[in-house]
Amino acid sequence: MNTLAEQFSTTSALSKLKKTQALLEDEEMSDAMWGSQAGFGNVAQGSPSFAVPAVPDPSAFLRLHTDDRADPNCKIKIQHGTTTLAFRYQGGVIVAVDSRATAGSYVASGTVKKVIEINPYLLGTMAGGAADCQYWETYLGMHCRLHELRNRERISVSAASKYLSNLVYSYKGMGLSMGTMICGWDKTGPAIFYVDSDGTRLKGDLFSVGSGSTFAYGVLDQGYHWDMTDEDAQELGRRSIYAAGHRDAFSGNTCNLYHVKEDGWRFIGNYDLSKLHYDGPNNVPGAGYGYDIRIAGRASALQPAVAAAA
Amino acid sequence: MEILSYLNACGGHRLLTRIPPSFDMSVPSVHLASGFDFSNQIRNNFLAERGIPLPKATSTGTTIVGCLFKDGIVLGADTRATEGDIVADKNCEKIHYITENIRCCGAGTAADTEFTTAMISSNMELHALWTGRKPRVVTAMTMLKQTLFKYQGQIGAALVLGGVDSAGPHLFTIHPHGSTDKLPFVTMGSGSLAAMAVFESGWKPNMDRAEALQLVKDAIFAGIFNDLGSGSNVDACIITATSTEMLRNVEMPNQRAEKENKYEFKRGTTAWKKEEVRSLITSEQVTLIGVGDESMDTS
Amino acid sequence: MFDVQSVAHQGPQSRQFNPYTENGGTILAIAGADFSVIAGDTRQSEGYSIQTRYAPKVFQLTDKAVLAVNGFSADGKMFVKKVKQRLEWYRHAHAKDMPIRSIARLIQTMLYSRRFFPYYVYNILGGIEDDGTGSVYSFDPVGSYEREACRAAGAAQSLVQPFLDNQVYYKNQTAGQDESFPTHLPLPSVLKLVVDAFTSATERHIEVGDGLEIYVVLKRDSTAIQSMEGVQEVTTSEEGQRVFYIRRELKKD
Amino acid sequence: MEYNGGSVVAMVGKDCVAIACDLRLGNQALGVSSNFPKIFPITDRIYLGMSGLATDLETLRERFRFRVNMYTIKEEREIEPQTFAHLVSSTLYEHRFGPYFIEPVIAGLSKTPSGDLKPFIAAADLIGCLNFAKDFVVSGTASAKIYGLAEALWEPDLEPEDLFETISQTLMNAVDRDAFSGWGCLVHVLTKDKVITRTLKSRMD
Amino acid sequence: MEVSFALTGKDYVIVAADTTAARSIVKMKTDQDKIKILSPHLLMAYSGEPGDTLQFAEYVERNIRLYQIRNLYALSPSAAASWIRRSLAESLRSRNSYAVNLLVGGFDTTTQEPHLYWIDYLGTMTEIPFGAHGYGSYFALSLLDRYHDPDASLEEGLATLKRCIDEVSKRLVVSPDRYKVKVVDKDGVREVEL
Amino acid sequence: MDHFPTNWGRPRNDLHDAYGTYPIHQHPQHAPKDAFADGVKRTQQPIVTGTSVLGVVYKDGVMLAADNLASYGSLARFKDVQRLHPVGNHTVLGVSGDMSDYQYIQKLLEELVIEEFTEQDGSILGPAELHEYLSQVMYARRSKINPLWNSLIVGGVKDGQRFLAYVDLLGTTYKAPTIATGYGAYIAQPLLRKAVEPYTDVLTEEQAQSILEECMRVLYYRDARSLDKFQIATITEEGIRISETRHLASSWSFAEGIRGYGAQTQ
Repeated sequence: MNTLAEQFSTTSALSKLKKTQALLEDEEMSDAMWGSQAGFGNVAQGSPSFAVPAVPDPSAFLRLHTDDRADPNCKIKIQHGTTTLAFRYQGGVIVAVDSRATAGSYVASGTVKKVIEINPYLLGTMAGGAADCQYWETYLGMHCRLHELRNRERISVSAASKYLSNLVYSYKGMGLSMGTMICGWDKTGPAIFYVDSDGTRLKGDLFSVGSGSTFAYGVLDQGYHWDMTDEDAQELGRRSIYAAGHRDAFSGNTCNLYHVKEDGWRFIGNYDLSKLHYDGPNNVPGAGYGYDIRIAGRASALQPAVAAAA
Repeated sequence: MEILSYLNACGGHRLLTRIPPSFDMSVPSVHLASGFDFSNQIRNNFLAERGIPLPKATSTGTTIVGCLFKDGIVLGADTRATEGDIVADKNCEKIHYITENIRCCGAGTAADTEFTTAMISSNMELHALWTGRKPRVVTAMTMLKQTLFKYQGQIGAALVLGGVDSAGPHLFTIHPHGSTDKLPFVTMGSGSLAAMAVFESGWKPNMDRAEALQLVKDAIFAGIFNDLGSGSNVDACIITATSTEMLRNVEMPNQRAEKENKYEFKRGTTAWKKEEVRSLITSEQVTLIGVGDESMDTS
Repeated sequence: MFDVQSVAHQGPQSRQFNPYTENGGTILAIAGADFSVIAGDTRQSEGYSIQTRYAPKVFQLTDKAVLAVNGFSADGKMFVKKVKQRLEWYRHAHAKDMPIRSIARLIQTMLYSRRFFPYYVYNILGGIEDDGTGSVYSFDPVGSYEREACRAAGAAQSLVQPFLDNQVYYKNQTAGQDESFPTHLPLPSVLKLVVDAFTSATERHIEVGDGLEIYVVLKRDSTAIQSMEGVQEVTTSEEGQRVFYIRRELKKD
Repeated sequence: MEYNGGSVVAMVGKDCVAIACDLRLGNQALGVSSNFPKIFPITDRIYLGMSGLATDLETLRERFRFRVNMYTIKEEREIEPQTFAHLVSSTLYEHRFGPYFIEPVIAGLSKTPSGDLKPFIAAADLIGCLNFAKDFVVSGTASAKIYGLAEALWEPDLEPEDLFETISQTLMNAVDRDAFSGWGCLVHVLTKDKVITRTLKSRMD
Repeated sequence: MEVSFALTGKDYVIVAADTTAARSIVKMKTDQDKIKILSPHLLMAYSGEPGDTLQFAEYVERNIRLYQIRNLYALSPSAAASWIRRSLAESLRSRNSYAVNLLVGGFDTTTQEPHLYWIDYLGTMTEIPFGAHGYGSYFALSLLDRYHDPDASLEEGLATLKRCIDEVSKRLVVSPDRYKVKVVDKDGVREVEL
Repeated sequence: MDHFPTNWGRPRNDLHDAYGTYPIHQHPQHAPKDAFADGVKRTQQPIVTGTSVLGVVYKDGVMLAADNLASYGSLARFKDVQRLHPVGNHTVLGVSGDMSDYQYIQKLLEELVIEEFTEQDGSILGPAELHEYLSQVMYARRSKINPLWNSLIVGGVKDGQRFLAYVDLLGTTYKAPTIATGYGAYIAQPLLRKAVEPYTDVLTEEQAQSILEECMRVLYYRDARSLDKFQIATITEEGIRISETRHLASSWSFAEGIRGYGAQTQ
C-alpha cells in the first residue's frame, strides 16, 4: 500500500489539475474508463485521471454548466437529493435509504439503488452526485477485491473508507459531491464510517446524510437505543426514511433496507413510502406511518360535539 | 412613488380592459389609481435578492405579417403562444381588433400586446365618437407609439398595424420602444426573418386579393414550419375600403393526428379518501302544519 | 428582462466561449418481457431554428443493443462513435458481442471519465439481456445509471415520463376487484404508447417533431412483431435477436 | 414559483368541468403544510385555482372576493365566468411592473342565452394573459408534466365521473414527478346540479 | 440561531421559543421573552430580523388590544391571524418591511377549539396542528409527524415538546439552551416551566 | 460541497462562506489566480468574417453559393474574397465565420490532400470523408476551448452519391437537402426548404441556380453584412465548377412611394 499512499499524498487540486490537463491531450485512452479494454488497458493502473476543460478555473466552469441550484436553466443536470442513514446497535448495522433522484425540480427517478453493494461484507450508501458515488464506490469495490487477493484477508471497514476518503480528497475543490457511509462488519465488529467529498471521514454509531438527513435524525435520535431488537431497529430505519421522504421534497419514493451482521449484509426489503404512509410495513390499512392516518379520529377540539349541536 | 404620480399626472393613459364599462363602478376609487400599480415592485426586488426570481410570462414567439395589395391590406399571424419551450396555447388569436377598419397583430409579451391593443381600441372608439369621423390608421399608430415610447420598451409589444381609411391603405410596424416603420410589406416576431424572405422574393405591387392572401399564408407558413416559436394555424385578416374580413384559422396544416389509444379509465381507478357533494339544487320541503298527524309527530 | 437569475452569473466565465449548446429532441425506451423498444424523434434544432428534420438520435450498437442519445448533438455523435469503437475492440478480443449489462457499465465509465468536462448527453440504452429479458438502462450526463422498465429523456422528458409512469407502471391506478395490471405490456400496446407519447409531446413541446424512429429489439423466438405494418427488419444475429425499425412522421411546426 | 410549490389543472367534460390542485405548502424543499388547498369557490359555478407564491395567493384571494362581492352588489347578479376571467386578468395586469407571483386557473359553468350551462375554463400567466382553451389549462411547478399527461389522456365529452378519473390521474402522476408539488390532491367536479369534491389518496412524499 | 415550536393538543396550544438575543456571534441576553400575549386567548411567538421582531410584535399587540377596547370583545384566533398576515404582507410592499416569522396560537372561545397558525415573513399563512420556525424545524417537524397527538393531554404535549427541544440541542450546531413555553387554553394564557 | 439540507450535495461557492464554517474573521482570498491565464490569447471572437453560405442538393449534384465579402465588424473590408474552396475533385467547402480560421482550415486541407495523394493507394477523399475529418477537427478544437470560429458547409458528389452536410465551431454536424449558415439559416433556409426539399431528384441545374440566386438576392436585401457579388459552386459527377463572380440585380423601387416612417405624407 506504500505506492498507494504515495499516489494519494499530493493533495493540491492544482497539481492534480496540471497532471490531468497534460493527459487531456490523450484522453482517447483516459484510464478513468476502466474495465476490459481488450488488451488496450489495465485495471490496476492506480488512480484514474480525468479530462479537464482548458479554462483558467475548471471548477467554476463545471459549476456554471452543472449547478442547477444556482442557475435552474443550466442544461447539464446532475442527479441529486437523498436521505440515507445507517446506525450501529447490538444486533449489527442497519442501513436504510430512500430511492429518489431529482434533477432540478424534476424527479428524475424513483427507483435509484442508493445502497451500493461493494462486496458481501461492505455496503456503501449514496448521497450527492449519483454518478460520483456509483463510480467511486464501484472503484472501491475493485480495490477491496485486490486487497483481498494481495493480503488473503478481507479489507477492514476502516481501511476501505480511508481508501475512498483519500481518493476523493485528491479531487477536492473540483466539484465532486459525495456523502457516503461505508458500513460493514470486520474483525472489530460492526462499523460505520462517514466519508464525504470534502475529505471528512468520521467513525460513529449513527449517521444520516443527504438533503433529508435532518428529518431522519429527528425520528432516529428519539427512537435509538443500543439494545434494540432487530425488528425495532429495522422499523426505526424504515420509519426514519419515511419521515424524511415525507418532509423533504428531494427524498422519497421507496425505502431500501439492509441489515449487516457478522455473516455479511442482508437485504431486508424495498418499501413504497406511499404504502408505508397508508398501510405501514405490514400492509394493514390504517396502520400507516402517516400523520393523518395515525391520528385518524382524534381531534384537538375540546368538544367535538359542538358541530353536532350546531 | 414618483412613477405612480407621474402616471397619474399623465391621466388618460390608463389601461382599459375588455371588461364592460359597468365593471369599473364595482371598484371603489380608493383601490384603483389609474395606471399601473407598482406596489409589488419593492417586494419583488426583495424576493429576487432572496433567490426567488420572477417567473416567466407567456410570450408569443410568433410570426406576424402584413402586406399591401391592390385594394387594401392583408394581415396574417400564426396561433402559437409559448412559455419557454412549452406551448401554452395552441390556437390563440394574435390579430387584435382596433376598429372596424383597423386591426393589429401582436408579438412579444402576450399580455402586453393584448392589453395595449385593447386600450388603443377603446381610445380609438372614444376618438371616433368625439370627432364623429371614421378613425384613421395613423391615429392608432400614433397612439400606440406614444404609449410604447412612454414605457421605454418596458411594455414588450411588437406590433403590425394595418387598416384602410379615407387616405387609403396603411401598414405600420411598431417596435416595443415606440419606433415605427412604414413599408408595403412588414413582418414581426421570431419568425419575421422567415416570413420576410417570402415577401422579399414574392411580393409585387398591385397584387389582387387572392394573390395577396396566398402570399401572406406562405409567409406565415414559412414561420410556422421554420421557426420553433411559431406554429399551429394561420389567421388572416383582409381589410379593404369597403369590408373587413377576419379569416380565423384560414389554414390548419397542423391538426393533431388521431391518437393510437383511447385513454379512458375505468371508474374507480382513482382511490380517494374523502368526498363532499355540494348540491346546487335548492330543495324545498313543504311541511303542512296542522293537517296530518304524521307531521305533528316529527315536529 | 425577467431573467433575474442570470444577472448573478455575469462572472468572467460568461464572457467565455461556451462549448455546449442544446439541440432539442426527446428519446424514450420501454422494456417488455422479451423485447425492448427504443425511440427518438428526428428533429435537430438550435434556439428557435430547425437545423435539420432528420438527424437520427437512436443508434444500433450490436445485434441486441440500441443506444439513444440526446442533448448536445456533437457530444452525442462523438460519444456514440467512441462506444462503437470500444465495442469493436471487444469483438476483436473476445469474438462475441459485449453483453448489454457490460455495455451499460462501459458507458458509465466513459461518461465519468469526463466528470469535469461532461459530455452533455442523456443516454438510454435498450436491448435484450443474456437471459432473454428486455432491458433499459438510463444514464445521467456524468454516468450514474440504473436498469429500468421505461424511461424518457431529453427536452420533453418531463412531459413524457409521467405518462409512461401512468401507462406502463400503472402508477396511481387501483385495480378493480379480481383484476390486476399486467407486469409486462405486449409489444403492440407498447408501440401505441410510444407513438402517443411522441405525438403528445410534439403538441406541447416546440423542440419535438418532424419524425419518429423506433427500434424494436426482439428475443429470438418471440412472435410479438407479426402483423405490424410499416416495420422493417434490420438484422438477425446468429443468436437470433432480431432488430426492427419503424418510422413515423410527426408534425413539422 | 418554486418557493412554495404547487400546481393546478382544469379540464372540460361533457356539460361539466373539473379543477384540481395539490395540497402542498412548501418552503422550498421543506414541506410545511399538507393541507393547503389552492382552489376557492368564487360563486356556485366558478372555481378559481391559483398556484405560485402562497402569500400572493392569499392576498389575491381576498382581493378577488372583495371585487366579486362589489360586482354582485352593484350589478345585482352573479358574475359570469367569462367576466370573472377578465377581472382576474386585469387585476394581474395592473401589476404589470411588479406582478403577483400567481398563475390563476379558472373553471366554471357559464350561462348561455338559452339558459343552459356551458363549460368554461381559462388560465392566465402572472401578468394576466388569458388563455381560453377548449380542452384543459394548467399552472404551477408541475405544469410541463401536466401538459404532457393531459395532452395524452384527455378525451372530449367525458361524463363527470370519467372526467374525475382523467383529471385525477393526470394530476397525481404529474405531481409525483415534481419535487415541489404533491402531498395530497383535491379535485372539484362542477356539474349542472352539484359540485363533487374529493380528496385523493395520493403519494405523500 | 432562533428556534420556535408550537403544537396543539386537547383544548390547548403550546408555544415555545428560545430566549436568546444574539447579535452576530455574541449572545447579548439569554432570557428574552419572544412570545407576546396578544389577548386573553391568543399568543404569538416571533423570530426573525432583530428589531423588526419586537417592533412588529408590539404593533400587533397594540392593534389587537385596540380592537378589544373598541369592540369589547377580542378577535378570534383566525381573524387575528388573518389580520396579522395582512399587515405583514402589506409591510412587505413598503421600503422597510418587517422580516418576521410567526406562530400564532389561540383558543377560540366560541367554538371551543384551539387554533395554530404558521406565518412567515412573506405573509404566507397556513393553519397546522404543529409547526416550527428557524433551523429547528428541520429536525422537529419529522419528529412531530411521528409523535404529535392532537388528542394528547397537556403533560403529553409538553413531553413531545421536550423531545423537540432535546433533538434540537442534540443536532443543531448553535442550539439555544433555554426556552420559554406558554400555553393557551380555555382558561387563558399561562407560562409553563419545562 | 454544500451541506445545508436544502442545498445538500450542490457544489459550494467558496467565494462566500454562508454558514461561517471558517472560524476566522476574514475568509481566505480564494482561488489561486493563474497570472498567466490572461496571457494565453485565443480566437475568442471572430474578427474578419464572412456571412451566409447556402447549399442545395439537386438532380445531378450539389450546388453551393456564397458572396464575396469579408467584413471587419460593420466595415465591408474585403470585397473579392472567395469563400467556396474546392478540395480534391469531388468536394467544395463553403465557409462562413472567421476568415483567418478559414485560411488555417485551407492549410490543413491542403496538407491532407497532399498526404492522401502521396499514399497513392487508389482511394480518394470524397465529401463524406472530408466532412468527417472537418467535424473531428472542429470538435477537437471546441474540446480544447479554442474553437475555429466557422460554420462550414461541405458539398460534393462521389460514386453517384450526393452529399451535403454542415459542421460548426462546436462540432455540431447535420445533413439535410438544403443548408444555410449565418443569417441564411433564418432568411434563406425557409425559401430553400420550400423550393428544394421535395424536389431534390427533379430540380435541374438551371432551376437550382435560379433558386440560389433568388436567395442570395433576398439575403442581399436583408443581411447588412452581405454583398451583391457572389459565386456559385456546382459539383456533379463530372467534377467541380466554381463560377466567376456574379452580380445580383436588385430593385429598390418600392421605396419611392414611401414618405417617412409614420404619419408623414410629404
